[in-house]
Amino acid sequence: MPEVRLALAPFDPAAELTAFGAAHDEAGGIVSFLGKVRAGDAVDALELRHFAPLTLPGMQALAAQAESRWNLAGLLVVHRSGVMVPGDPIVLVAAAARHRRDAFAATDFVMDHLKSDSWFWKRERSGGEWRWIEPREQDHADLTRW
Amino acid sequence: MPEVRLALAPFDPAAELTAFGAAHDEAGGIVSFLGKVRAGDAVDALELRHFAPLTLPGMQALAAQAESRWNLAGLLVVHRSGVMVPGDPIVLVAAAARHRRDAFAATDFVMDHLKSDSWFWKRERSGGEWRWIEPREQDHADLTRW
Amino acid sequence: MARLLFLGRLEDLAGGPERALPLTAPTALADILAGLPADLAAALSGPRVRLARNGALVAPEGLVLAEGDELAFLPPVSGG
Amino acid sequence: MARLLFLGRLEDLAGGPERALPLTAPTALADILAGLPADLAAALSGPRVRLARNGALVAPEGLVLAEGDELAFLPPVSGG
Repeated sequence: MPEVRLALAPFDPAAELTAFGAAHDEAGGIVSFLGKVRAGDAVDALELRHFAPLTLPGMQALAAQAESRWNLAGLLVVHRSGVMVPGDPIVLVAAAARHRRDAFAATDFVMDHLKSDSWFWKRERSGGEWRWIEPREQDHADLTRW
Repeated sequence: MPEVRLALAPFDPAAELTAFGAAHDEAGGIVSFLGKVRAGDAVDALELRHFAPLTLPGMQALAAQAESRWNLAGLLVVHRSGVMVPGDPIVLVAAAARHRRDAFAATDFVMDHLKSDSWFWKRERSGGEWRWIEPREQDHADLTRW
Repeated sequence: MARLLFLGRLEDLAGGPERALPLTAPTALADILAGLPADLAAALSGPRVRLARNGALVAPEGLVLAEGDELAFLPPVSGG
Repeated sequence: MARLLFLGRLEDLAGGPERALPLTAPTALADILAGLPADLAAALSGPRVRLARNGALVAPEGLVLAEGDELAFLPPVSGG
């Protein structure tokens, strides 16, 4: 069973990964992706909004799809919603597998779909102004890889 | 500059990743691979031997190659040598990048090469007997991906 | 009474995340949109805006809102 | 005196990780191998065994060991 969570408050990626690793010590390899709010840009805050009836169910369906497609010992998906500042974690995906190729592919797949095909809306604040972010063409192109 | 280490004693992957993430907060994404000694197999110990004049320089050259090939904010490679027991970390590779595709590719590339093209010899103990591990065909096939 | 929810940039256009809609009878989506400011109605009708009634995705064709319904307008996502 | 180092499974064949080699003069690799047990010499001459003299990879052809040299025999790796 994948472990999928929508985090409404900051989470600790290192603690998440440690717990995930401990729970899957029969797997030889763990691939993870951690996405954070970038520091050093003009953006001083980022907000993600979700739509409760669809967002978490969509993440769960995506995780189930990854688990059915690759041979995984475990899969973790944690995604923030709410207002974040530079350095804050946004998303953590980790896949444990006996063979590392499965773990790489599943993590990559989940990230591509979270980025372009999950129910989040993003806005950024810079210079005191909030601005909604439109989807990028690259995000859609990424989906055609699968 | 990539950070490349040959660990002669156990290391803490969570602490490594936390420090690496903190050092690269301008990067939006960090991909990592953690390889551990599997639990639940008949194997109760694993030993990696290295050859000091070649092993670390080879890892450094590999990391430099990855940094020249992808656009990375940082690259971490830590590889154990010595006797390990199930659950012990063997290898940790992490790549920080502005674009996650670079981080995925670099991590995958470094792992494929560490597995099949770095100066380590492995033996496993099961039933009280040590047995040297020969290279797997799959490891060599993996290199042709790059 | 029904409720309209506006996600993402549609919230700015609508002047808020939601709007209450007095209903005297089941009302077709087209009639609801006709009662809104023209620029908002146009944005809500965009081909890439998805609809969810009471939390479930629905097609706009033939959609009718009844008392107590909640209709969410979901523009293209930009998550992760 | 020179030293031979045996990595990986070659250590088991050689009965230990290294072997001291008395040298009275610079000696060709072929002559050194001729002085070892035949099965060990055969394994050390395998096409997939690489050589490092004093820590640097070298080709076996024409290789001569001198006083103080260290020659490592490196079978195929199985790392990670």
